[in-house]
Amino acid sequence: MSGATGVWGALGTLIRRDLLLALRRRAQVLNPLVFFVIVVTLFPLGLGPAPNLLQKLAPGVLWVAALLSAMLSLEAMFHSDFEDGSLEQLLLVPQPVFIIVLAKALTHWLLSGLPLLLLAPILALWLHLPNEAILVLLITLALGTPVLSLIGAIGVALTVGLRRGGVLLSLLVLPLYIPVLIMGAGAVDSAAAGLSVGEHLSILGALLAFAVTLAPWAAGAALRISVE
Amino acid sequence: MNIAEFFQMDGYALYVWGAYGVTLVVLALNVMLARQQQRKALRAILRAAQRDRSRA
Amino acid sequence: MGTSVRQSPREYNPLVAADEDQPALTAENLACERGDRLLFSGLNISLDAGNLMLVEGPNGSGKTSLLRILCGLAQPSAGVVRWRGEEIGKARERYCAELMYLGHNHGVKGDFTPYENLQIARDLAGAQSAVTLDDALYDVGLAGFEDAPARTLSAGQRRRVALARLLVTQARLWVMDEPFTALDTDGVMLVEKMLERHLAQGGMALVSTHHEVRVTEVNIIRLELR
Amino acid sequence: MWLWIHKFGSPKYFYSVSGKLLPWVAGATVLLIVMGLYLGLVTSPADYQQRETVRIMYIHVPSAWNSMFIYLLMAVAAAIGLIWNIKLADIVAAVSAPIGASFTFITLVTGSLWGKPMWGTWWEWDARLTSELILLFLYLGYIALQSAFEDRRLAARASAVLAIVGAVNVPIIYYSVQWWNTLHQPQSLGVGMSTIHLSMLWPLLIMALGFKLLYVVILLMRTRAEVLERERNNAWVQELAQALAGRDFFRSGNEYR
Repeated sequence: MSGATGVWGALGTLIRRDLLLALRRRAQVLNPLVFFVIVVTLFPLGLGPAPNLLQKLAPGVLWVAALLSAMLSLEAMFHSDFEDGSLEQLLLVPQPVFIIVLAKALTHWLLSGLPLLLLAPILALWLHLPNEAILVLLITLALGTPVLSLIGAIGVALTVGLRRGGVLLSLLVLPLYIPVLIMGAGAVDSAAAGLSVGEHLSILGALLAFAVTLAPWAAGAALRISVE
Repeated sequence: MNIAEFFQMDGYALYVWGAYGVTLVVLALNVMLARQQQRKALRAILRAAQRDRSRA
Repeated sequence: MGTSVRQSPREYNPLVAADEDQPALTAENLACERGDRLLFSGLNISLDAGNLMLVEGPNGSGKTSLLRILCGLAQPSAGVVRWRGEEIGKARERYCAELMYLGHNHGVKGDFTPYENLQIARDLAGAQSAVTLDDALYDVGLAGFEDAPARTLSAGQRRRVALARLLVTQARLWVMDEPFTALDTDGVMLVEKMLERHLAQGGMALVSTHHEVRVTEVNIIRLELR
Repeated sequence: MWLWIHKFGSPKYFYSVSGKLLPWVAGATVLLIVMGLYLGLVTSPADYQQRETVRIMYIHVPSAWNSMFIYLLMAVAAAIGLIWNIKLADIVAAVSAPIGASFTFITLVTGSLWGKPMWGTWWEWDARLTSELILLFLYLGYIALQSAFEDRRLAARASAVLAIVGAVNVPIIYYSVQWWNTLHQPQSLGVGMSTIHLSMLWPLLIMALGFKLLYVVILLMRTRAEVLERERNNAWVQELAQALAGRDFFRSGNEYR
């Protein structure tokens, strides 16, 4: 029999594999989400509970917290596979390398981006964000968090072979996150101020399309280098 | 424009000469480090060469 | 630890016959540098169906690097590797479909059971063999351990799960980096028997090892790395 | 063209050519910068609004251009090294990063010094300064990744991927910061000039060319040193050393050959 699974079959297998693995270690999935909630609750404690102050800062706070918690869970994307040698096996699967990266990034998004999406409205209410802004927040997170996973995959693939790659990972990845942060927080900010958000969202969409094309190639090349 | 006025820079001496000073320091540092690395590399291969010559 | 090597070997369907006009795996003046040290250079390799190449040499002589270069996991600093005449860089998917690599670390997920590990390996592999997962696990002596999380198994048993991967897939080329590590005498015999059967069916293997590989009527090519 | 890259790509050929070239480029650099400084500091007029502080422009703007130029050149060299496996390109990319980072740092410091009299604060989240700050992070990330690998070849290839990804993202970062700046500060008090008279343009262009040549000088020196280090057990380096040792290098003290 020739190749047992086509490209999409392999993608499905890889995603199922990683989801199953993650559910076997539920704590690793929950930690970044708890981190997201804690970081957001720090701000009212730090800045005082005044509603209009919190509302003004809410878009930036929510987006920076989302960005940091997405980055927190990046490390796990390739680390365990690198440790036990299964990353080598994955790189010898007869499928294009970017399929592995897409599967890993999608799984990372399902386990960190999506839960952020579900948690964000509650935290937005804590920060007195007006309702129409909460809706825009969800849209921007839906468009933005996959970009965080994809670009993060490049950073992780570059640093997976290094001993203390964690700090280096944030130095490599955060500057590349800045456009997403600006567009995301900017959209929620102008939604709260009642302005139009069409422009922001279209740019976010463009960033997502850009990340989907650039990241798999770059992370794939980086993986083959890190495994050497 | 006499020399004193020149260095005065119309009261903005701190900013103008500060900027030029920092630029000079950083660029001079780059050039010196480059020269030092070049000399170190040359000295290393020379020492190796002299060791071979003495042994040959 | 009940390890029973089955007497009547399970009949494995023969490997797909390949056109035998030129050697399948060839490498021309391969060179490899690690850091500033030149491990080897000007190395030519040619491996054909039915042959076993043993890569021997002291520690640090570049055995592992050579195997990883031949698999495409690492880049040589010079030279080129070809599979069926095509550079492996260009024909990557076709080459990976016919290759199975067993490296130092076994690539077995500790959170999965041997059964699950094998299932994923088979789903992702190029060609699947007719052997069922349970039979493969039985053949490598893991009967009774199919559903225990792999992290609870011993290093030798995890090595056997990796060996079972070779049985459930139809790879023509086996590349094994010191396959006998962590294996008891039964395990060593198991690997030798698997190699014999694989080579008899027109497969080929590239093995780096320090032990003597006792395989009968097999054409062995020895490659000595200083 | 391909033969040229391959020939020039060989470290031995590069070392001898750059040896001859270096004194001339260095001379031209010094000439240009001295001329630029003279024109900028002495003959060109002060600005009616910013008065003397406008003279900072003659180093701030060339540095800013250099910081961007070097990053893109670094990404191109890294890509050449990654795709065609040319060791010299890897060295050029690795060595350019600290130089680029220095120019970015200079841009930031001179920018804040230039802005202080106008803005009254040392740092203003002005679009151009903020982009330069992010560019500095990209440089630091590249240098950190480069030094994190033990094997030089892997370091070169991994940081090449980062340089390419970074270079592709630089325009995106630049426009999103520009966009962010206009969003929050409708009237942006940017550093710099709306109109530049001719008398100010000349020193600016001369200084810009001088800074670019200065980059080339430092690049050639650092690359030559790196080539000597990496090729030290090659025949041509040993011959060079023998030749130099023969002429008692230590007394003559010349190190450009």
